[in-house]
Amino acid sequence: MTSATLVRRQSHLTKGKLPSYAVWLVLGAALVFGAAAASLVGFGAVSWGLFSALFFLLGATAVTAVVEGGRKATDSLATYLVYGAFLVALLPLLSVLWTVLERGLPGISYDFLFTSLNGVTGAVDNASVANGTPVLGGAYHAVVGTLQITLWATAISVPIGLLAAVYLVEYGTGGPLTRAITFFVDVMTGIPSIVAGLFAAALFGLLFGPGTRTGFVAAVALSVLMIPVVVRSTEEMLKIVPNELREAAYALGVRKWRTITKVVIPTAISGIASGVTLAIARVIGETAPILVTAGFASAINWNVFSGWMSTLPTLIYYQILTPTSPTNTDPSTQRAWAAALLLILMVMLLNLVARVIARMFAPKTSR
Amino acid sequence: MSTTTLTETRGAGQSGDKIFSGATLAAGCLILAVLFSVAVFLLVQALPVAGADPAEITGGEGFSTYIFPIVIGTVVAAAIALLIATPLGIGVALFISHYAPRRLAQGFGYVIDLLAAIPSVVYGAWGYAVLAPELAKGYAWLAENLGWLPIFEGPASQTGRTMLTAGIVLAVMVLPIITSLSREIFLQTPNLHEEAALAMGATRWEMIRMAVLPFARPGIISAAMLGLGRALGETMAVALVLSGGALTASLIASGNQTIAAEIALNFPEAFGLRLSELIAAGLVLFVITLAVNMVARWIITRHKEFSGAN
Amino acid sequence: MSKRIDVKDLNVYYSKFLAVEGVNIEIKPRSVTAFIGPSGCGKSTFLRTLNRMHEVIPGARVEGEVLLDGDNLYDQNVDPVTVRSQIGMVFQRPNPFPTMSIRDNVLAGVKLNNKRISKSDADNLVEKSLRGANLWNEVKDRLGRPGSGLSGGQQQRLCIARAIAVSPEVILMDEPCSALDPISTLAIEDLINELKNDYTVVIVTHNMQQAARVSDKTAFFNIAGTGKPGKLIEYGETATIFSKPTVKATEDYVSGRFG
Amino acid sequence: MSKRIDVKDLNVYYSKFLAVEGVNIEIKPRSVTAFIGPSGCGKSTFLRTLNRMHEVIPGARVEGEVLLDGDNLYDQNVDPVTVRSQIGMVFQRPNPFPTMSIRDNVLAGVKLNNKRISKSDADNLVEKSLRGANLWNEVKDRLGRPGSGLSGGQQQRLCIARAIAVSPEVILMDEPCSALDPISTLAIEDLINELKNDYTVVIVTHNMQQAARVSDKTAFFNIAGTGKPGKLIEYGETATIFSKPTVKATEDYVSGRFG
Amino acid sequence: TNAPAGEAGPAESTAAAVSGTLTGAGSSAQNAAMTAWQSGFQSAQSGATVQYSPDGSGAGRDAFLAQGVQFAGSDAALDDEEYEASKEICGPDGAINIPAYVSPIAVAFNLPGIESLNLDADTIASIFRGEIETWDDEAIASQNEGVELPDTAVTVVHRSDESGTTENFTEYLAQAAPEVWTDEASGEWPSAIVAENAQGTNGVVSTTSSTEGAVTYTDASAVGDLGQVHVKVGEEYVELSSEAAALAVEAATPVEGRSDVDMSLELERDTEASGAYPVVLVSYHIYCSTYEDQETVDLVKAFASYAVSEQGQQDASESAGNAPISETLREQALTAIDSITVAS
Ligand SMILES: Nc1ncnc2c1ncn2[C@@H]1O[C@H](COP(=O)(O)OP(=O)(O)OP(=O)(O)O)[C@@H](O)[C@H]1O
Ligand SMILES: Nc1ncnc2c1ncn2[C@@H]1O[C@H](COP(=O)(O)OP(=O)(O)OP(=O)(O)O)[C@@H](O)[C@H]1O
Ligand SMILES: [Mg+2]
Ligand SMILES: [Mg+2]
Ligand SMILES: O=P([O-])([O-])[O-]
Repeated sequence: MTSATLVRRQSHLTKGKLPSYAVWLVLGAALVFGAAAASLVGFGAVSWGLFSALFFLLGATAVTAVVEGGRKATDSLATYLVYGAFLVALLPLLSVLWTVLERGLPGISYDFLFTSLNGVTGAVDNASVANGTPVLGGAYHAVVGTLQITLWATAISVPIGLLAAVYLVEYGTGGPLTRAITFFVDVMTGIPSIVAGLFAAALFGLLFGPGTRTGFVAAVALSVLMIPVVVRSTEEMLKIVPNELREAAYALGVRKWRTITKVVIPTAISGIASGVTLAIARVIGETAPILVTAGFASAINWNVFSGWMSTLPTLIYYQILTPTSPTNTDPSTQRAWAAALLLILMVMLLNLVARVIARMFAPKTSR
Repeated sequence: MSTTTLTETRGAGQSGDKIFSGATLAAGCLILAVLFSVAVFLLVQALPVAGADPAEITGGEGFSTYIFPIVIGTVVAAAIALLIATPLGIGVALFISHYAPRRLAQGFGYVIDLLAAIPSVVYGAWGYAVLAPELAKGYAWLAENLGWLPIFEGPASQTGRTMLTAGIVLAVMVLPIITSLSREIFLQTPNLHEEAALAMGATRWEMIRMAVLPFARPGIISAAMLGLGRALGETMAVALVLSGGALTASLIASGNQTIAAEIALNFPEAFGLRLSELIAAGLVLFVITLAVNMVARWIITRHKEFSGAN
Repeated sequence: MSKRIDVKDLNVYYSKFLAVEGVNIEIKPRSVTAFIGPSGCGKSTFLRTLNRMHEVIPGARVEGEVLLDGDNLYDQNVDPVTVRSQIGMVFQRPNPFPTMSIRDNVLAGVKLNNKRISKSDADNLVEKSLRGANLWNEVKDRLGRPGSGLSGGQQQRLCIARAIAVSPEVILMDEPCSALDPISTLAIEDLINELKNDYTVVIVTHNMQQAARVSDKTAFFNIAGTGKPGKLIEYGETATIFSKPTVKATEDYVSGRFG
Repeated sequence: MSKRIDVKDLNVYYSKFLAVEGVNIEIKPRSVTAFIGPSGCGKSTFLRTLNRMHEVIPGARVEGEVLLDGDNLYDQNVDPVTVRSQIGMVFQRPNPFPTMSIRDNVLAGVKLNNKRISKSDADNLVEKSLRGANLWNEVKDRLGRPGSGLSGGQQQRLCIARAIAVSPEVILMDEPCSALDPISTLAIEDLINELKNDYTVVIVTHNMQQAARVSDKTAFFNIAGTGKPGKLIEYGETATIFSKPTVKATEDYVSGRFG
Repeated sequence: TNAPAGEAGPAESTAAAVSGTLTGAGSSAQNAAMTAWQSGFQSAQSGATVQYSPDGSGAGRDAFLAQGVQFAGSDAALDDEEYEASKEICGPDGAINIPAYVSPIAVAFNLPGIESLNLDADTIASIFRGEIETWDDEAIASQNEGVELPDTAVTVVHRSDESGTTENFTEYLAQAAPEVWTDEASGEWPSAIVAENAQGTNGVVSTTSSTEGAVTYTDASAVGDLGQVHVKVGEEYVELSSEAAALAVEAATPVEGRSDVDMSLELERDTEASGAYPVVLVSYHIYCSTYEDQETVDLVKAFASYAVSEQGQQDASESAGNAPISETLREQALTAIDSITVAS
């Protein structure tokens, strides 16, 4: 593209560089050709997008390869792919969020947030459909249950997971015990959630008599699911803390446990927080293990150690699968989506809190 | 200082260390104990299957005939999920750590983390109600034009609720796990090494290949394994999305089933031998997870010297 | 092969903090230029702006021009990658890639442009570069081992070998001999003398004797006080700077050591 | 306050590789000892064994004895933490804590050990240590900023300040002035001279003049060839080592620089 | 051993105030009805709470036999083995099965413009086996003269989860169309028959509603706007209704070998009784014949008799859309409930 019309002396540094508008030209061409190709197979937004993206990738890479050489072409291809990956990842997110918002928003009301489902029967739903009155009954009991159970599960698994990860990274010497723990944590990642639930139910059945179902049993079941996520993500984050820092602390005569708690963990805290948030997000949305461990309640219960509890996912699950009124499923569906929206908001909030906490401890580096 | 010998102070300051390392050890052992009891629980509950008359097992031809198709289904679903989610997740993580404008990167990270905030029931419902019908159109096209490939063999499912759809839903669920862990590790890549690469005239991508990815390799594998665990063990989403059935090669026709979904779908009505079968299926899932993870660990340790941890 | 550098009115900022102010300097091709000055006066900072490496640090930015054979590095259309592949750099803190073997560390830059380098060419290049950095004898038996298991000085020499393996037109070295023993230091100084035949070399050093020995021209940077920007105080023939500098501060600094 | 160190027949291994062999040395209290020798000969490795820091490196181990005032550091019952709190160390590569501010970095030894210290005492300690390391003026206005935003030399001085803040009985310094300008170097040398009044100081240096200027005794290490272990060749009064060493290799090495 | 409560009539036991928590688990089909019973019972008995976890019939029976819950809801009565096991926990008379929830199963389809079709058992079986591929098939057309049948492909939709609905439906097919439906009755759809499927009643209904040409079987209450099949019984085509379902239940015979009061039923799916609709699901409440203490006995009796009472059945029906049980059944049920006593 060293066109002869340039008046200014061409810089050696910019020689053989594509002008910045070139990308837009290729994009335009890709959209046009994409439309053409899409119309061959049946024009639709999806096929148009796919073809355009494909043509753009090929075109832009080829043009870069010709003008700027193979390395730059690889680089720009990687750049497009990375940006593309992000856009592709946004698609399902937007779609899910849209679905949940669209269907859940109408169900969110003061009543929904602050009443339980106690006493709401199919007849109530039938009446509200027949008379066109607002849907009665809410998710308050499930919110309470979700918070309690998740809180307890977190309180159990985060210390255990964190300490175990510390053991693996800082104390483990590669001996049989270390390997056994690593091995079992790996296996734990693949336990189907229902199995974890059955296990916790059986365990508490043995200890406290059959049919012991409380929020705490559910919390234990969820812990079985959470711990491996916490251990593994923490382990990875601890491993990449530079040894330099440990050495610096040791050389000051700092005890190992203080080095770990005051230097190593703070350095890795943002990653650890991410891992913990992930783990919480994973279990807060669990359904199956809750049912077999915490039972199913429609009334508010603040006590995790006795009585049945519901969580938002179980509420959603049952409102969808066995609607309160089989003949008029709309109120149940509406509650389910509203509960889903609520749950997502809760996890978002939690994520935000975790980030704030992480930021408070995080390295004060410029990055 | 008043100490006269090195050993005198030993007892005094060391209790903190002892307690802490004891606590970490205890945590590790507790995990072992829990896992051990889970394993015992599964074994005991699954035991009746071992002695049962093959004709009594679902399908009537013994446990291995019963379990084989759903093992394949499980592996295929998880493989689809990982094949999609791993490259995509690494891409997204790189975008957040190295490509997006710094100001926005945090926000983008948060946005992607939202994917993790969505409960699996909702993914199931979404996959069932929104994604599957959308994909069904594409499946028809695939069956028509690429039908000679066994995996795209027709007739395509009308509802779109197939293995491929389930795999895609799982991929979406696994994505935030891979992204968030990889991102954190990418961000921790030592500046020194990134600078070393850039100073040699590496392009951004070359710098990533030279400094970031090798550094993050063990972490990425771990992230993928965590994702895999989720994909293998996910119950509700698959149960809702997949219109399961007998084993078929085609990913766009209805059929196939995963272990976790099989358990979830049949557990409520199961009792006696059927319950043992389902638990035994859970045990098999254990073994699969184990095998995959062992391979992953092996890959990580093989390169331990070059891990860059020191 | 070698290029000249002209810096015009360069200011460097870390976010709002002005770290280096108003530098004007002309560096001839095929010459060795030494930057000297007290710690924290902005030598590393300034050096980094010569191949746009400061851009890696969040918040760092420049005002002014740096011309490489008349082409401004900071022109809108200039790709920093092009700049850096022509202007190599050795850092103050040795940074070999821990994930690569010693051999791969040396070849890292070469492989970027020449993926299909033959094994024998590669072997030759590895040997030549490591010999140049006076490291060959120490590592020739363990080229396949990770670069991170080396002593501090060995790592530093490995980084020098890596930088010269790609034969850039300009080589920037930030205290290349700080962790080296006298023998290795001498070897590196010989290397610099040799490099000068083909390349433009800029080094930062705290060692006055070294500056006096290897450089053709010397630039003295100083800082008026904490929070103040670093400035180029004096720039001239090395002989002049060390024997009869025009500025009082320079004299104080260079004699402070010898006195 | 200060203690003597006796090393008897010390071998250091990295896994199977014997890095340092058969070292016998006696270091007097209230003295400065300099270790010199070519790069890679095992100075850092040996230095680390004096406060058991090598144990942090996987595979590293020792044979032999190191006595601190007659007590063997490697005795079964000895807690490495006790050792290290009495024997401080400054590393070859500066390693400030990125999670901490400059002030907290200096106080790290105190705070991480959870010792209670009043704010004013802490302020005094910070100022005293930073002044000792000749860094106070440069950072006094930004004590709350992260330690990683400092220049290379500043980081090195920060690490020195951190090490002296805990007033250990013995201070080991691995090339403490490698990244420092002459002025800071002088300041550190002054500091070492001052420390000597109360503490035992061991430094590794590549700078012969520095060794000559600050140390009472000098130990010369050498390595016979690649893959061979490093050995202590000669140990004696600094004046002797630099003027009339008994071993040829020592003479070659120290004169190679001055010649 | 005869506690005074033994003499108390049903009327008294509902009126007398009881207290405590009654825990049950089991059939999800009963969930909607159970919600109504819980709320109805609790409003009459403010001191009592009933909690019910719709884990599924199998899980419910398991929990009941493991003494994890005091009663189970189940889409099938205890089988012989389970009945034997129940003697361990309930005393020599074992457990009592009481049919408390009766709901017809609709065969529903999605063909725009067609509200009902007449089909005999063989044709229904052929459709669900995938042997009839289009709706204008001769077998269908011959029974529905005058109906404009489209050539839409038949898409069979079945339950993907194991379910009482599937069990009752396949039992009907196996008994009423033994030549065509060669599989055994089972809660799981025969794996050899490949078809679309979905989880839960709601799942099959919504899949069917969104797929033209789809056909499914579902609890009648959920059938919504879908077209319904009139099933051939004897010589006539019977439309689904509560009364028709009740007739079919009344025609059932009791299961052998249980205690005298037990009400486990053997439904006659191939009945020719006029007006009976044999595709029906009967779901039971399973109680122990004896409980540890008087308080529990009172509570169980109060709840059990409320559930089968006219009021209870009406409450349930209003919420769940099921068919109230017949007067005959109610009387038997109340007698059975009345026999529950404290363990000696
Ligand atoms: N990343 C950064 N962010 C903010 N300020 C910085 C950063 N790096 C360096 N500085 C500051 O900029 C000034 C110049 O630093 P520079 O590293 O250029 O010094 P130098 O001359 O190389 O010193 P030395 O000889 O110690 O390496 C110093 O005051 C330093 O504290
Ligand atoms: N972690 C390690 N693993 C294996 N070998 C090592 C390790 N660290 C150092 N070595 C080797 O041990 C020998 C001594 O290294 P050491 O760091 O003690 O040298 P040094 O005398 O301090 O050199 P320099 O002056 O360059 O810092 C060298 O050959 C080095 O390659
Ligand atoms: Mg510097
Ligand atoms: Mg060293
Ligand atoms: O009510 P179901 O047993 O069919 O789920």
